[in-house]
Amino acid sequence: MSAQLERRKAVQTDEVAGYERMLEIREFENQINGLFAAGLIRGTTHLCLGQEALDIAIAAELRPSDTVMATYRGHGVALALGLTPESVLGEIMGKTNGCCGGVGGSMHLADMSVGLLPTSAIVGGGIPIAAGAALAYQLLGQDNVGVAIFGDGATNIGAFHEGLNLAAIWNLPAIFICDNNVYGEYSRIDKTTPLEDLHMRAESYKMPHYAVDGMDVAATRKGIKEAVDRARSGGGPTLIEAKTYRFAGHSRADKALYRPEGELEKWQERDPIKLTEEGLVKRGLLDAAKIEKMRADMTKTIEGVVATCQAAPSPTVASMFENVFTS
Amino acid sequence: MSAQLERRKAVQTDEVAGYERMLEIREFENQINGLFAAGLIRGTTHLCLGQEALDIAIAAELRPSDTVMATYRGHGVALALGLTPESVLGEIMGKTNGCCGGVGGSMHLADMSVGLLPTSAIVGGGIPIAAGAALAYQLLGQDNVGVAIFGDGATNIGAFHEGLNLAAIWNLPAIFICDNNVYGEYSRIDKTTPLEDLHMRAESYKMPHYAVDGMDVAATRKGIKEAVDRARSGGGPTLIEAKTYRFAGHSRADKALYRPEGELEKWQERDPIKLTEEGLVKRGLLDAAKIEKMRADMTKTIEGVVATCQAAPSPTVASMFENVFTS
Amino acid sequence: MAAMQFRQAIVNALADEMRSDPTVMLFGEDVAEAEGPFKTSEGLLTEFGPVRVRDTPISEMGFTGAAVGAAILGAKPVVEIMFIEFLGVALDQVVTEAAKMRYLSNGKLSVPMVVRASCGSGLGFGSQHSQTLENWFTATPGLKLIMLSDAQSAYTLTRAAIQDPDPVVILEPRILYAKRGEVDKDLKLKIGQARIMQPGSDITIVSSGQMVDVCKEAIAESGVSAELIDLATIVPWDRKTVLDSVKKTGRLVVVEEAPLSGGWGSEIVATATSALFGELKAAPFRITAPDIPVPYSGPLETRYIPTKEDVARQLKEVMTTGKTPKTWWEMEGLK
Amino acid sequence: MAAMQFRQAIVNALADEMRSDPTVMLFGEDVAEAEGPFKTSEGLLTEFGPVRVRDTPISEMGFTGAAVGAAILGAKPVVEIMFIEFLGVALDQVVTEAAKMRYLSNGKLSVPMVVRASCGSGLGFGSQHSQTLENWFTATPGLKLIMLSDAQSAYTLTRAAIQDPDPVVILEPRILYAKRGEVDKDLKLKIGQARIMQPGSDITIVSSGQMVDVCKEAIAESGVSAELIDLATIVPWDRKTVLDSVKKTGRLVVVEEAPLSGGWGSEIVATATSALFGELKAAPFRITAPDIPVPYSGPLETRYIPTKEDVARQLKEVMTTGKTPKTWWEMEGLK
Ligand SMILES: Cc1ncc(C[n+]2csc(CCOP(=O)(O)OP(=O)(O)O)c2C)c(N)n1
Ligand SMILES: Cc1ncc(C[n+]2csc(CCOP(=O)(O)OP(=O)(O)O)c2C)c(N)n1
Ligand SMILES: [Mg+2]
Ligand SMILES: [Mg+2]
Repeated sequence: MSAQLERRKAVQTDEVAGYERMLEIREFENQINGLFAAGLIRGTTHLCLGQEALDIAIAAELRPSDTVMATYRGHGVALALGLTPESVLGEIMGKTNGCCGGVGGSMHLADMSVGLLPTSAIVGGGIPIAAGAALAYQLLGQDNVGVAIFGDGATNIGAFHEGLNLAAIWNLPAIFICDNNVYGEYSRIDKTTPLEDLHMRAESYKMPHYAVDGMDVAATRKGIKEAVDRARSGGGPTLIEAKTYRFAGHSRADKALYRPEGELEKWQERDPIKLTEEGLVKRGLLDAAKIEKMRADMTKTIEGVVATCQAAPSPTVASMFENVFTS
Repeated sequence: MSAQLERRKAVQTDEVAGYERMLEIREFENQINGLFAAGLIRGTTHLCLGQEALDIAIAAELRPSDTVMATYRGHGVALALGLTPESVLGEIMGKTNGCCGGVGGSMHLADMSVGLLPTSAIVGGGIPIAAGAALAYQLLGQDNVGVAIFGDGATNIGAFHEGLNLAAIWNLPAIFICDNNVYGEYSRIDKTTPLEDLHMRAESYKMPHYAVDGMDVAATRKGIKEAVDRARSGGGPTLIEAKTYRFAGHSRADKALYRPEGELEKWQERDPIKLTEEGLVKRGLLDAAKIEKMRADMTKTIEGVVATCQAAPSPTVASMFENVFTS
Repeated sequence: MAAMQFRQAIVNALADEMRSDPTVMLFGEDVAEAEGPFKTSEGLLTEFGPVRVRDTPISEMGFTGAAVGAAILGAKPVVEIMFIEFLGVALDQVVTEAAKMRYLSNGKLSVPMVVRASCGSGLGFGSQHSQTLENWFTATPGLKLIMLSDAQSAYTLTRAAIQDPDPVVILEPRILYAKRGEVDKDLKLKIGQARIMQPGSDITIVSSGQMVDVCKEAIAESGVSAELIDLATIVPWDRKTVLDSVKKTGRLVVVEEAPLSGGWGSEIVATATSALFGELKAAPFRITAPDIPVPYSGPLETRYIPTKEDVARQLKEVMTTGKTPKTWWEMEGLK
Repeated sequence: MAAMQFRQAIVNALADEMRSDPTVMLFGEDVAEAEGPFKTSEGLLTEFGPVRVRDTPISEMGFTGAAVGAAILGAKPVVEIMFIEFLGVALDQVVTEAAKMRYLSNGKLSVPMVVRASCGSGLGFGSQHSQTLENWFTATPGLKLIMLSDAQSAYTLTRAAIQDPDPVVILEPRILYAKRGEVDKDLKLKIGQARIMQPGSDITIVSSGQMVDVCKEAIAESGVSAELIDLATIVPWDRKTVLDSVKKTGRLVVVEEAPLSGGWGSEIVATATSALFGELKAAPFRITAPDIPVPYSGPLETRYIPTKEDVARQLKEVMTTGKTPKTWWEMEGLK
């Protein structure tokens, strides 16, 4: 079994492994922040700090043969689905060990072996594509599902509307997961959108819809499971709104000074890692010592990954001429 | 006062004139059908037979200084707003006496003196443009309104979603009128759209919305008036769904054989011209003799217009090089 | 060999591919029950059923995007865009998503989708429904672009496009749908291969779409010994066939339906010039439509695209003077 | 004269126009409160208030379309498209609606709107956020297209575009935003007017955007007496300035950031060839990026667009051999 599939299996079968993966994502994103600040990574990046529960829930409830179409804010979901930290960081650093050989970058992570299509840097662009994956499954008689993950801001773009309507009318095995992290870039969602509960927009397509507590792995898993079961059994698509919060700024340079005072702190009280930790401790699956060790190990692991990726070779100039066409 | 403004004033102030205009539209569209069949008009055309009530209601409730962005199915609304039959038919025949000098054609009628922007041949294309007209009014402090007219099928395109959301969040003096004539081309609306009452989609934008009986001039006027009053007084946009029916096929060649048996006949029982006629007779404003004379006169008038337009000159080749840029 | 209408050649290509490959599917507005606004899917719903042949809502972004996803996951979707202009609401999915998917997956996935769209002027559809718009696609590495010109290319290249592992856009000149032509179902014609329609020795004409027939007539009328090439694939175009011909004739004219500015013809002229400068007997040039929207009125639309008379005039002129002929609108002092 | 960053020149142009014309407004994603993702609207919300300076939802089709309507009805809207690729979801409004409105109204209305969009490679934004995409617009009669190259053109042409009665698309090379340059606010530079950046006698270089500075350095490095022209307006382009220069030098090279195929450079080469064939000392040619998506990795992206070293090599080569130089990827046997 490939490293990716093993990593995937872990979060599907073991809650502690799921917790550990959340730590990994957190540590990974923090490292990225530092690497950018140090000028060791170029371009831009969009961190998912605070949204780890959603990523884990998705990875846990889907099969590797299901397809996920995510966005530029994709490090967390890639790691959760099973990509190794090395292949994600390598890609972000533009190295040959990256999941796309370094030609994609932070906004374009992919690994079809665990169902991750190249993430899209176009807001809403992935929504019809996920519906299309579901369409292929319907045509081929496979019981996989096609999943789109997108932000709150993306519910204002035409592709959202068209993708959902199409999935509804064709009864596609698709799941639309709106990661409502309260902001689209620097704009609070209530400034651009007259509706608070974004999942209500599914009413326009007579599609089942609901919100889940996106800070709580179990609650999010439950919501996703319901949709997955419906989709696999021919019941059609679902729109799920995961209520989360973006702990960092929109992208690299953003200090998020536009946030109302106290908002971040309020959400941090429900930090998904803290919540998960508390739950596992309560159930006796973790204790303080284990947690401390896991955290320390993870820091070391990710530091090791950083070192590996820094040492990894850049792609050759010849490689950028490959893979334009199939033939 | 120009001929267009006089014609506009008539439908605004005189119900019998409104009735007469409906007859004009009916007669006009029937003539177009014949001219096409005879090969005297090229290209394509989209008749509004059966939808005359909506066109008249719009013209009656709006001011000439309001802006209307309609579609390729635009003969009726153009005539209702005040364009002369000659300028509309001239355009359809590609003659210099057409409202656009013959370079536009059936799908692109325009006359800003009564508020008609060049109608768009792109489904949904006019929806954000009407919102933009409303935006200009808001900026300039004018109490005009921007109106988009579009079909049932158009509610499935992204521009509908984006245009309505923008109008809602900016509280624009805009009115969105969905002319639900049951079909988008050859597809019954229920085949492409999971929702029956299309106006419910305004819920996604927290926008006021309702349906009106689009076969009934008074009911439609009432619905439009409510929206106009709201828009002019700063209350923001409205989505109105006018329930109508397309008596003819989608376009020139279409015999509409896909319609369920009896559907057309059922709707024809509520032919808007018949309903209006009955109302006016009941109220003593019309009688059988007057009606007969009006119909006969109208047939003659339109026949005269056809003759005029057939005799009108085609544009010179030089004219197609004009008006590409302003300078 | 069988004679059939251009639109029937498309129907045949779709049907033959659907018969031989169960993953091929077709969707678009009114392609199923109504069998296509231009009757290019006649009989397909009946033969292949509603799972493989589907009507869509009016949602070009939605269903073109769905084709991208379906293509990646094992289907071979063909989407019909009724008029090429409608991709203006969905270009993103073709140019920014489909064309880059293979690159962004480091070669791990393919997007075997086909976008078919009617295009072109001549039928009185007005300025929003009469363009060819090749320029929207020509600078998109990862995307192939075909322009059909007759029943034969319709049949052969539609099949080739469906079999192709990469995204392909096919432009179908609307005015040709009813035109009949011979179709040899076994003919080999690949994407990227130009067609020499008529040999000639004195000038190479590169053309495509509905202009190919116009050029044929113009050659007859002019009496010039012109080698007529139907470019067929606009991207990637057949440099070898074109340059070999120009080497032989020493002269090149491109005849295009699109406006002068921004057309693919400039690519041919620029490439041939850079490559064969010393071997040219005259300046390569283009015959195109003027830089104006497509006018509606019959007498204007007829003049809008290059006419056989004007192509013939320019052929004769370049042969006798060696100079680049003026456009008809320059000659008439217009613009 | 004042030195300022390219992005500040844009801020200044917007502010000066908004001061002198109360109908000018600006909207786009995060242009108001956040003062623009690239800080090109710094201070504008504060000075002009929330009616004239607005943040939009993520709805390019919606707000670009709103600009069309607002422009017709008496506003002068400037919309900001954060990355030019995003017009892929809204091209319809620019190309199919705005550009044709004047024609379709028989000259009765104008659409004085401006679409500003950042473009180009060099900053590690990957293949969906690094293109220039001029080709989406170049075959659109009714639309003007500008590519800015420095603070001066940013200031002067942004003002000119806002004052222009027709729709104008302005491409702003993202990599220049922080670059400083002199701005003479009184300089006269019209839309449609090319800029001779450096006189020269032996070869004419036509360039635009971020390639202009690359060409300057390449000229210095090569020692060739090249006349460097910043085309500035891509549509309608300044035929007179370009052709006069080529007449003088007898040689032409176009240096473009876009891939070889489908770029505007072919238009320049084709036009110059057709017009000046007999006066040319060498074949006009293009130096461009290769036909591949923009790669992410630093060392690759750096090679993707023409480098000063490669431009210098090709300048020297054409002067010494008279032949069209090979591309660097041909020389290295790639592709
Ligand atoms: C079509 C399009 N418009 C604009 C952008 C620029 N952009 C990138 S991310 C972003 C905000 C998206 O917000 P949201 O959907 O809430 O997702 P989040 O970033 O919060 O995960 C915007 C506007 C884009 N990438 N694509
Ligand atoms: C973007 C786009 N897609 C498709 C079409 C082709 N088309 C023209 S009219 C039409 C049907 C529209 O139906 P509806 O909105 O109900 O309006 P109606 O024709 O019934 O008035 C279609 C699909 C188009 N013009 N534009
Ligand atoms: Mg968000
Ligand atoms: Mg309809």
